[in-house]
Amino acid sequence: MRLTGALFFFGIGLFTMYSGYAAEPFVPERMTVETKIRPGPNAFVLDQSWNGVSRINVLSTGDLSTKGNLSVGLLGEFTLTKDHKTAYTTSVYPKRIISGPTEAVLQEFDVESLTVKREIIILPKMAQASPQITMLQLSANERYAYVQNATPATSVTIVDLKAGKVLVEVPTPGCYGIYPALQGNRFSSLCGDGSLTTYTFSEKGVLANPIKSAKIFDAETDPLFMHGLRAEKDLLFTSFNGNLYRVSDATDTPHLLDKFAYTEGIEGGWAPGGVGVMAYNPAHKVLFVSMHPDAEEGSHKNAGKEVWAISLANKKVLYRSVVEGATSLGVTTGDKPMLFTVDVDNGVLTRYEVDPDAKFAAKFSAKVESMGKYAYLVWVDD
Amino acid sequence: MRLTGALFFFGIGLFTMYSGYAAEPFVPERMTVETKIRPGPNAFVLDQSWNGVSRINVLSTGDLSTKGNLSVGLLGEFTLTKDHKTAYTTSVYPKRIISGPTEAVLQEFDVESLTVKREIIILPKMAQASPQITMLQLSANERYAYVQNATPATSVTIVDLKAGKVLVEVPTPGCYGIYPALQGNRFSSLCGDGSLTTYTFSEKGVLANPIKSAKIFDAETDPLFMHGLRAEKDLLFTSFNGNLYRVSDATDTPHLLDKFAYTEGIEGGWAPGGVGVMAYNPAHKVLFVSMHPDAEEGSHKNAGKEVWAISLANKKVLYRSVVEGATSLGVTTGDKPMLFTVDVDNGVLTRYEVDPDAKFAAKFSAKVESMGKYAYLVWVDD
Amino acid sequence: MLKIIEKLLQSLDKRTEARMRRTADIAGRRSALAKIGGVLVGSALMPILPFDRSLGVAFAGDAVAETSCDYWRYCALDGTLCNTSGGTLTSCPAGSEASKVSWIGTCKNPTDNKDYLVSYNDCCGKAEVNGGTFCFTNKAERPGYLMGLHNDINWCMANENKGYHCTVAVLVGMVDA
Amino acid sequence: MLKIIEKLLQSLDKRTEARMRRTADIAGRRSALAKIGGVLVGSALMPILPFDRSLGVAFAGDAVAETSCDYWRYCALDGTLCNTSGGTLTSCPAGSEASKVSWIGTCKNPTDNKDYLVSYNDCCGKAEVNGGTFCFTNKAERPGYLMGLHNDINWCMANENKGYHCTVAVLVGMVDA
Repeated sequence: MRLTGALFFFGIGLFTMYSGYAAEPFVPERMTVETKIRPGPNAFVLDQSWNGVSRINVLSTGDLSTKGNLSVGLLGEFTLTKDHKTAYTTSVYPKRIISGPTEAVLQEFDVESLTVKREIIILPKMAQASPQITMLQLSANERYAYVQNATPATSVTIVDLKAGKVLVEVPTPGCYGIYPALQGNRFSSLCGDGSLTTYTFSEKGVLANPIKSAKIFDAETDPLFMHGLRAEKDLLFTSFNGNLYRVSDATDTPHLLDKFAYTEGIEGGWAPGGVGVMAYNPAHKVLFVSMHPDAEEGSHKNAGKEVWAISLANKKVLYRSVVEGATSLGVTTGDKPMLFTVDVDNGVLTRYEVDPDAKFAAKFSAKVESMGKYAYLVWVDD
Repeated sequence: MRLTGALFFFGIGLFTMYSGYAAEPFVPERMTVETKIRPGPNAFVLDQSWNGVSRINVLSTGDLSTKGNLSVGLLGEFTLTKDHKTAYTTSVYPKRIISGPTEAVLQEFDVESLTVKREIIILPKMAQASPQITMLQLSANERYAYVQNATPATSVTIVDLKAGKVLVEVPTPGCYGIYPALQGNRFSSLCGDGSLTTYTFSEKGVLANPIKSAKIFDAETDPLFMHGLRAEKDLLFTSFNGNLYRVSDATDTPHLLDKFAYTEGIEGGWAPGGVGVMAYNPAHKVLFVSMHPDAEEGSHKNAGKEVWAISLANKKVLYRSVVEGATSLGVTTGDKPMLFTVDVDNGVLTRYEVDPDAKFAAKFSAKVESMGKYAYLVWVDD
Repeated sequence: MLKIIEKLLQSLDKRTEARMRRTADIAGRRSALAKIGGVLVGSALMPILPFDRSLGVAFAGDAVAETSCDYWRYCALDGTLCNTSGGTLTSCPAGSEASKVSWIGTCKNPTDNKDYLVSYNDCCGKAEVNGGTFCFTNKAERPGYLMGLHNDINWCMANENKGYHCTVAVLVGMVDA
Repeated sequence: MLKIIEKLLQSLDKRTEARMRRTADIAGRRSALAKIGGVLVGSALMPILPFDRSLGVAFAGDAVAETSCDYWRYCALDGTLCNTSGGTLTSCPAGSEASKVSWIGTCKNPTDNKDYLVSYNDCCGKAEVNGGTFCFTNKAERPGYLMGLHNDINWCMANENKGYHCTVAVLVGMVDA
């Protein structure tokens, strides 16, 4: 055999070669690197690892094809800016991965290019928690990132994204989870005494006195899931038992606005379960909840067998759609909602088309497997 | 409910409490940490990761129960001292796991306690290679560790274990794999030109001129697997085609002693395949080889469907045992050999009893699953 | 029952809050916890309590194996069993270390039909073994606002070496009905 | 065919050996490789060669999908396909970087029945995506003593960011029978 390409190994600048076959010129190909992900809306699936890289896989909501990933450290948490153009992660990089001193890092990513824009070292006491949207949040104006800590005593690190450094640590004893206010340098947290407590800070990092609500829920008899959502100006929480709490954090003292049992009168012992148990579509003011039957003490993390569409306007369950298994939900915000579920038990991301004219029934439309061993949460673009 | 144990929360020194139930005293249990692994011979299974912790799982060869693990960095390689009391690993700890500067570390472990005794930082050019026994070896007197490098140009880092630091880097251009000599500060490496080249160094790190053998094999037509073994004073290699090479490295210039085709006259196109394709039992001078049928160019990593027992004395295949899938082999050295296989495709470790009175037939006796996604190699105690 | 634990945790939180204002140092936190003592501080128990496996023996007639997730002590255990990782029901595998803090379950022993407080301590500083038994039960588990009942977090968090290896289930109290 | 590559690699090795004695620095090695030029130095090609996908188009009639491990170019590819990871047959996914070095396969194109040299470059600096297609083919693959034909190694080894993301298959030469 004679190697036509031999010149190629040594000849720089002489890259067009002719083969003996016909008159077709051989043009060596050139390796490139994509500068942007393919256009179109994305789904972000967080696959968290405790002994290696945590991944945020970025997929097309259109055909569920993979566009790439963000690769971060252990115990990765994730959030997006409102325009979904910038992503933030927190994760830890211990010296010997599973031993040695821990470096906790907030990373800022450009979503379109999937590149790291910068790193900010944060307090190593960052909560080493399973994925929860309430572990990492942004302030109303997106100038600050809020990072949940646990040692196990709880606090929140406020990171000044403009200055690129930690501003202050806010003690939040007995409270957990971060719910940013819609305005100002302020967030609330859910507390074991059944209150919501609001924390305010100045640009200089001076902390105001925390303001605790009256008791809103009972942590023993009707515990709330951490996965609280914003619905218009209010915060929505669901309890393990299927009570929906609507809370206002707009005034100084947070307070309960409304509470109703959406499982009432429905047979089968249904209750919400999973991690990201709710998703909210503001266009229709419809809440989707991941529900499992035969609920009992301890079943609150069971994957959903149905997704219930609940009207916040009339406080009724509109439709119960059967799903294959849903640990967490995500839904687009517009007029024709697409619902997404992830199931951590089998690593499947599933898409459903929601029909507003059919009482918000969710019909299976596509799925993709192998989203990871710990694919806990999903965020979706419109 | 009244909490009898309440005292326990606050009372230090008052830990014996009585329940209302009968007269049986409640004695709180105490958490402890095992100081030693359970006694008895071990199997060491290396599960290598490229984006997190590599593990060496330590199991009882008796019942295949787990005794614990060694957890190291990415691209982990492993070796044992002759007495199997001390283990060494090499692995890398990049700053951001999958990005940033690489720190390559040799770690020394006490096998009985599964604890790290020390770390030695080595050259970051350590080969980022799939598991191979030839990537990390010890010198004859176990004073030095030899670490394979690749940038991709190849070299070997010699680590002085007495001094606890790197002694010298030995360029080994065109050669790969480390085969320590039985005596002296010396090792050989397999070269693409078909030779074995021997490298000698002094305690001070002065390198002698390498000594290259005559051509022993043809890398194009009869390539050798890296997985060379020591058989008495000689080195054994098998080619992809099933030729067994017996090489001497005892004198200054390594040389071929013998070569024979163990597949000759056997139907079915059998050839060796996998990673740790051979294991040797010195008590009987019997070699075990992982074999697959219908071999063709490119099938050399196929898992074995049979393990062949080959007598080195009369150069005959004694027995062909059917196995479930064998990427790598390990065998005890004594009179009644136990054979172990790992199959990287399904993460299974399997044990076979070998009967010397039945031509070294290997009979399945136990297996354990879930040894990892990349369980490549197995080492066994006697 | 939960209320009592809740109050204890609040008390703990208040004390640690006060301390936190003086120092953010982990060692400081550790000694604060040690002074309060008790369930959340596994290692603090070790020098005090004699090793005693009598309860294990007493329940040996139990039909469910200690390596099964259905074993009664594991009613709120999210993790890999240490007794399938080289350790035992109450001991960490060799080469790992006991977590300094833990979460608590309340599980009913089918033998005497009584509720026991179970301290789920993680063993730390190594990755999980391959092939260990992973359990995921959540009886009386609560979100992190009741941190001492929460299991969606790495309880190796207060150790220097935070790698999660496996979880033990240690009986530390008894609930008198 | 293998002999030719072997000789080229030996030549390469001799030159780098000489260089290594002067410096063990990676940047030094990289420029040594760049001077020799060619297949092992993927990134060196990038500023020189215009992007051209005509071969891809010419073979569009090919029955086997480019996302299948059976696609002809993948005859010696041990890795995850970049075109199932956000990239294409010849491009790395956004946010990753091209490996500076690569291994070579020789694969027969069923359309013209000719052998092509395929440079398998890794894309680096990220972990693999979940759900990418993993291929494991080894035609004319050889152990590391013929390093340029070896695929049991991380070809991100010469990059600063060595995390393995995925592998592309770039046609860089043609073998004249």
